[in-house]
Amino acid sequence: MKLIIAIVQPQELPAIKEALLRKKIHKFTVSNVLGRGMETPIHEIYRGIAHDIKLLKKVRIEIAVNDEYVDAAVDAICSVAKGVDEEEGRGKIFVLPIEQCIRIRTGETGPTAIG
Amino acid sequence: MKLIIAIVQPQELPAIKEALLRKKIHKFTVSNVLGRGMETPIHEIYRGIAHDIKLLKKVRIEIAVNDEYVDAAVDAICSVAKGVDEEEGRGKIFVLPIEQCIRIRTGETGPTAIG
Amino acid sequence: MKLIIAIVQPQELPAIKEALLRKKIHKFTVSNVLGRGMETPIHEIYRGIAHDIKLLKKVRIEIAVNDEYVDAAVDAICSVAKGVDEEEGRGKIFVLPIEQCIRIRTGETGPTAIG
Amino acid sequence: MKKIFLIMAMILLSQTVLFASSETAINAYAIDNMFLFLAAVLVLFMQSGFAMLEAGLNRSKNVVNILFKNFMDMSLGVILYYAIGYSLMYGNSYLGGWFGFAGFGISSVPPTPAAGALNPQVDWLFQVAFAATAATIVSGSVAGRMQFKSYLIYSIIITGLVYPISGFWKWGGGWLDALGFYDFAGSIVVHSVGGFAGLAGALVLGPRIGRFSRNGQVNAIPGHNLALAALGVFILWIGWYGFNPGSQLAITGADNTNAVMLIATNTTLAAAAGAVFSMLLAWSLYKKPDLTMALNGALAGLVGITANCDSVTNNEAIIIGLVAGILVVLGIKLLDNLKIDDPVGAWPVHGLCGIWGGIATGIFGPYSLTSQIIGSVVIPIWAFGTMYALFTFLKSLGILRVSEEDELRGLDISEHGEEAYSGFQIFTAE
Amino acid sequence: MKKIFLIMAMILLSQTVLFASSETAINAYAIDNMFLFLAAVLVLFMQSGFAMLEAGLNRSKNVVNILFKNFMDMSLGVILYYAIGYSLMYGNSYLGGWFGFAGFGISSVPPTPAAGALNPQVDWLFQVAFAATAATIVSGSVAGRMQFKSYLIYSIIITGLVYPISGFWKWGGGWLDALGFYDFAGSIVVHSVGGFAGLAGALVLGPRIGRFSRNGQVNAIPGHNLALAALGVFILWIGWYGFNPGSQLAITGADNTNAVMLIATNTTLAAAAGAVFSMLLAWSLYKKPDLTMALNGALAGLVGITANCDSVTNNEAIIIGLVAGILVVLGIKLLDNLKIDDPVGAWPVHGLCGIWGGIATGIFGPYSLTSQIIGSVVIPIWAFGTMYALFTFLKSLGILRVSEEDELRGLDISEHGEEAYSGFQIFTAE
Amino acid sequence: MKKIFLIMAMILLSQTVLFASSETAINAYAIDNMFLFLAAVLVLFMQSGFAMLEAGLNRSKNVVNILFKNFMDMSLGVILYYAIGYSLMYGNSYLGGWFGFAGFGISSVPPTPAAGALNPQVDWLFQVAFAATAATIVSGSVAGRMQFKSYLIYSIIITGLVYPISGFWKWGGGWLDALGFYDFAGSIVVHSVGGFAGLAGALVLGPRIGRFSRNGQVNAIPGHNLALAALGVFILWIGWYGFNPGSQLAITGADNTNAVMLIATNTTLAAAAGAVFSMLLAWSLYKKPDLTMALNGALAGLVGITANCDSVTNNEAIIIGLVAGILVVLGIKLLDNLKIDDPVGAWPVHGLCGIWGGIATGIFGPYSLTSQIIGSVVIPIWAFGTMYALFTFLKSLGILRVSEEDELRGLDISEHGEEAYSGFQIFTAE
Ligand SMILES: Nc1ncnc2c1ncn2[C@@H]1O[C@H](COP(=O)(O)OP(=O)(O)O)[C@@H](O)[C@H]1O
Ligand SMILES: Nc1ncnc2c1ncn2[C@@H]1O[C@H](COP(=O)(O)OP(=O)(O)O)[C@@H](O)[C@H]1O
Ligand SMILES: Nc1ncnc2c1ncn2[C@@H]1O[C@H](COP(=O)(O)OP(=O)(O)O)[C@@H](O)[C@H]1O
Repeated sequence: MKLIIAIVQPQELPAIKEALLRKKIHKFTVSNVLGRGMETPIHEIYRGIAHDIKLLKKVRIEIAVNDEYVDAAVDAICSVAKGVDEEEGRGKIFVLPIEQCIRIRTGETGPTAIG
Repeated sequence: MKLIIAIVQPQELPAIKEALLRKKIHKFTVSNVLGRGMETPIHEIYRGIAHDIKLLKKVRIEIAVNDEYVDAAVDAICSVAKGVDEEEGRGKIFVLPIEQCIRIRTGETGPTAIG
Repeated sequence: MKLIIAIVQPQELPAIKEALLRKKIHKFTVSNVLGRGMETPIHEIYRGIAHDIKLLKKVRIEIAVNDEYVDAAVDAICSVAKGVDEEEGRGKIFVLPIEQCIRIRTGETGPTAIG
Repeated sequence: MKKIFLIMAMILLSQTVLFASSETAINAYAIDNMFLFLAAVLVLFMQSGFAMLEAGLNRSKNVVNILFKNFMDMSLGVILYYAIGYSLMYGNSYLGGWFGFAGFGISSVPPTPAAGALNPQVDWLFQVAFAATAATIVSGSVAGRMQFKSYLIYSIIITGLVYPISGFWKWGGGWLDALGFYDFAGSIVVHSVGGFAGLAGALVLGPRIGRFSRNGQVNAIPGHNLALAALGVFILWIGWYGFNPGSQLAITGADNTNAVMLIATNTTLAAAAGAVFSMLLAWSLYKKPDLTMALNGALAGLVGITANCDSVTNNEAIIIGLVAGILVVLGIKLLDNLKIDDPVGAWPVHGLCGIWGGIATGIFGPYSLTSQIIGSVVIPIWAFGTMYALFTFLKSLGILRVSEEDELRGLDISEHGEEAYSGFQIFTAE
Repeated sequence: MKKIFLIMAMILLSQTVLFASSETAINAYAIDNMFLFLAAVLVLFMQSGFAMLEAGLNRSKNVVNILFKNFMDMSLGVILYYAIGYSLMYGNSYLGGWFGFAGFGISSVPPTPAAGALNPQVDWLFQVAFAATAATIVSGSVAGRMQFKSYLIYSIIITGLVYPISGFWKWGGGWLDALGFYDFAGSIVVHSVGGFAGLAGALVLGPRIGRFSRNGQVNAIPGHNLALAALGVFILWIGWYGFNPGSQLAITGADNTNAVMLIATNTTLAAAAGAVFSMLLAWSLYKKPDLTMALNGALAGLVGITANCDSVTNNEAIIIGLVAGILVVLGIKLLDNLKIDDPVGAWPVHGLCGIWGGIATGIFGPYSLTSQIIGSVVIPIWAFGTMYALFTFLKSLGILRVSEEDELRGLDISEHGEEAYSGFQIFTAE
Repeated sequence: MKKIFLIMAMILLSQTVLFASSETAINAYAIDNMFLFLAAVLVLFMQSGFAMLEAGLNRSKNVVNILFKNFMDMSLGVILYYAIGYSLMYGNSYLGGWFGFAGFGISSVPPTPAAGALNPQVDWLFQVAFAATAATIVSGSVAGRMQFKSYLIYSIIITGLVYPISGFWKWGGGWLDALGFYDFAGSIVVHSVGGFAGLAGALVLGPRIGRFSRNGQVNAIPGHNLALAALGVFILWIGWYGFNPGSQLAITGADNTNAVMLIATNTTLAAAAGAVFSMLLAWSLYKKPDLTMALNGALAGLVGITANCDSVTNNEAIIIGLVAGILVVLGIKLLDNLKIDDPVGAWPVHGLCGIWGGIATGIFGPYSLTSQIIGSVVIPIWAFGTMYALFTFLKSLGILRVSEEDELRGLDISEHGEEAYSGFQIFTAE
């Protein structure tokens, strides 16, 4: 079992959700984060003072999957989240090992509990 | 050392906190997330347009523990978070390996730094 | 590759960012969390009712790095986040293994994709 | 010839004089009606103050519900008070002054223009704003747990029946008026009615989940937006300049003019004293200056001065406000001790300080303390009793309170399928 | 001797009388001008109502932009309507009543003091508030996707040219006035102009990204702050007590006084009926009581009664409001079906119910239905046509709509480099 | 017989005439007092405008604190100005016009009813609203770092002593008045006092942590809620229709009526010009249209026109507003260059443009430029000097500024133990 953590542009979330569903990945958890990468900062002005927002709004998707689904999930995300032009700031995917997974409702554990 | 990530229903957080404390687990980190699982979506209407909110509000609890505490923590969470009726959407627990843990204040590392 | 998860006091974020940049660590992801540790709770009063806020605002920094950068990152964070007086609640750092890393934009994987 | 000329001149002249005189009356008519019209606008503006205050002092998950209730108190109130309420309140007296009636709708026959003569249209407008005020006080007390449709039923009944009937007893010329009871602008007739109806609601509904722990602990459920709450109180304070001065019902004639100005200043002094002293008391009790207490204190002062703003001196106004500011802090404590959950403090502010206003009128003004006590007890009992019965009836039908799940999720989603702050990340847990 | 004494006495006396009479006229002058001044203040207050309503009904990422547009509608509107608009609207008639002009700026020559005589300064103030209202209605329709500088160009043209010209046709004494068309306070002259200009904008701009899916699905883009939206409607309702009653332009003289009071009450009844019945209709259609529908319903009732509030009875006012409340719900549905994206419902409220107000004046009031229909069709066409041309021209210059990226990121960042809710965590995804 | 009849008729007639005449005076009395009462209500409404503006332009962690300060400026201001301030400002002259006094409280003796005669109660109400305005301007300058109890001490001293004393110099008939200095509604007497007191506070307190980096960099600390800030400015603009027109103190008599209307229009034009030109200047300087600059620009225009709105033409009003709009942008820049942290720009708006208003009165109005310059320098120095001393004294007691930790955590938690937006997730870091 793996935990896939993807950090992507917010506006791509709807498309990613669809892509995941198409690959039969129905369960995931989303949170709002601020990311600092290569992307050009947002330039703001407040009362005559310029300031750059370098921590940009991103969305973090966590998907716990069984090993055989890792590639499908990664592909699904990459296919839509990479954008058309190769602009910077499209994001990253990290894959971490999961040792155990428990479905709270039933107490079920292991690979069958993940979906 | 393990990192326990539990995704639960928001209203259960107070009870979970108490259950953890009873098991002498005093330290954890909580964040707000949106989850998509099996649960029935929320049906909203805005100016005559129906729309379903499928990403539902959940709470994500991260607990870093030494190996011998994993079962206690998982049990504590499951006992209260599973709800009375076996409704869907009660959440999941993932257990990940931690390689190193550092207490920032003292620089202490390893199992003793965790608590 | 490792995932460094640091939970720190919010007001220290700017200094931590600078310290990381000095160590040539340019990419990270930040989110707002609530933490429960040893720190004294905030005491609030609302219309005559005292209530303690025990879940205090913290910032969670996720940094994916290649193995050789782990110590640099941990040191950078510890150096600034430990504060002057040894007050409680300075936070923790957890290091987790990453099995795979993918740069969404290019599809690049592995150690070169992380930075 | 000359005499005829003289006499004709005099006739002409006297007609000019009469004309000038009636022109003066016509001007006075314009002034007085304009005054009441503007006062009505200010009182109607209070509706937004209540909406902001009550929304601000509740959780974000119930904001749409509260705003909607306030908005319907105003809208349904207008329709009901037009159809029946106004007539019940200012109709001809029946049953020995316990009941009035005068047909449906509003007369469209204007009076002979004169100082103090009021066009029935504007009189109704002023009165309906008061009825809506009485109704909307309750929405705060029952916030976060009552079904929306039950609230609409309540709102219809209070503006259509309960408020007009007790209003008639005093302002319609009924038995309390005959008894010598005095309530200038409605500490009792308006505010205590709302406050005690709210208390009935809070009692029958029971507290919100989590407000009182099983072990007897009292928990705070903090308001979600104190900027809105403060804005609400600022607006209410401003609206009160319609509520109290407008209740003089005329401004022409030196006595009326002077009365209006005294009333405006007394209203201001009482509000300020209420704010300052409730802040100081709460500060000394709880060691921190608490904004919501000071806000409630200002309202408490305003409610307290409402019955007697025309009959006390400036210094007395300060005393009345000061006492109200202290009472409201104690009243909030009292409800907590009794485990009654009144989310915005409607009873301490409008109920308790309403009674204080009624009694203060007997203490400081030239009115019989006995009559004041009678009126200040009977009307609250009427409001509390009828409303307790209504809420109990709605409860017996099973439509009073939402389910536990709906309450936890928030009324905005469960009752309206609509969130107030779409897009904002809101802590669903603490 | 005696006769001389008598005659002298009479002269003295008659001068006193004349003096008294002219003093009365001077008082009346003060009252009427004060009345219009206060009405103007209330109408100007509506600007904040529009700002709050439109901001509240849009996403948080566009709030600075909307507030700024509303604020500039008021500020630029004042400058433009001062420089040229007022003169075009109330100037001497040319081209057979299709065009007026009277030089630049405002006259500073006060009239002879008398009842109903208006100082040109206050007359302008009242009128400019109307012009700003017409302009600002549009900002809601084009929210979330229009370039700021194009909006400023639009705003200049509507308050400087388009609104004054059609305004002249009726209120300046132009050809529509000659035809017998009646529009008391501007259901057509003000609201339908704004509503149809907004429709033109919404059409030329096209919908916001994501509002209609390629598969034909209609998606909701919920407002980000319904507390602000509700506050906006409460304020607009209050401001309308300047809009409608003020349009009587005088309050002295019993007829004027009575008219103002009737107007105020009719305005109230129509607003309430609109709110209640739009709530009920939306409730029965969509199974949940929807706050934004009720808020729009109140505005719809207010727009509907604006043309005729002086010429209908109380009961008719309720009917007019009720129909408006129903129309607005259907109008919102209609736009969705036609895939037109009007984020705040400016066309259903101001355009559709504006026309309803114009026609209702012919149905219920003593005015020719034919004239009413002509006016209620011609002015909307004028506003729609000129504005459609302008928006198309701006589009051809490539400065009408922001880029897709800027739209997704929000106009606050892309157009102003400034966020409305700095520090708040806002869901960037749903 | 006939003669007797004639004479008796004439006596009767003359009494009727006198009666009509005095009835007219009584009407005028009602009108003028009502006018001032309504103006006072509008000025009091400005308190909520300041509260929303200042809250909106600061971080969310200090909102309760700012709201509370504004609310106490109003509440404590009422008590203090009642007890002592009013008497100091409008008392009998001592020490060659440098000091006034007239006992405690307000007279309750009404004047003989006549046009322009003011009931002391309403006069006080109007004046206290001005005092509270002067006080509350400062709360923005010292936001985010001052201890609450020190602020209350400041607030008591400015409304009780500092403002009344310099107010007496001009409006109480003191030495500046004798010198021919003119300040119609308080560009200097009210606004520059607040603006310079705020500057003193900002200087003695020092900047907020993080506002200026050690390397000399200027950092933005963006306001947390620009919707509230915009609402605040809309409300302030509306409230100014009480501030300026009300300062005519009477509306009956054609001259007064005409003056009020001119004042209202000039006020509007200056506000609009200030908004438009500050937007344009900031746009050209910083390449983006900045809402907060435009909002400040409108206020700058309003402050600039306050001293002279009765004595300039419409076109001059536009010029005064335009210059003010430019000055405010430059003033904000200047403070940044001087490393002075004035979170809401109180000094550029009220201090700098207050002085501009005072001097513009000499340039455009019929007043001696020398006197204007003297007044426009002396009063700001008085306010700055006394307040600098007070803040320094409080600093020496160690109760002026909160601890670094408390400041970082926010005053809401550290000073009040109460958060403004309970439940909202707010970025604690950027
Ligand atoms: N090493 C990393 N550790 C943690 N987060 C990262 C890391 N690299 C990238 N991110 C996250 O991904 C987002 C996009 O990364 P970026 O490097 O700008 O994308 P790209 O690789 O397309 O240029 C960043 O804003 C940050 O949130
Ligand atoms: N595989 C997964 N990966 C990430 N998050 C998950 C996963 N499965 C469940 N979750 C999280 O847990 C929440 C509840 O899951 P759900 O499957 O609905 O519960 P149940 O198993 O009780 O039906 C989801 O909303 C989601 O946030
Ligand atoms: N075992 C843990 N699991 C998860 N989060 C932790 C753990 N220990 C500490 N934290 C996080 O770190 C924060 C600070 O921890 P704390 O123990 O108070 O610091 P210190 O070790 O300096 O006393 C906590 O509020 C919590 O968010």
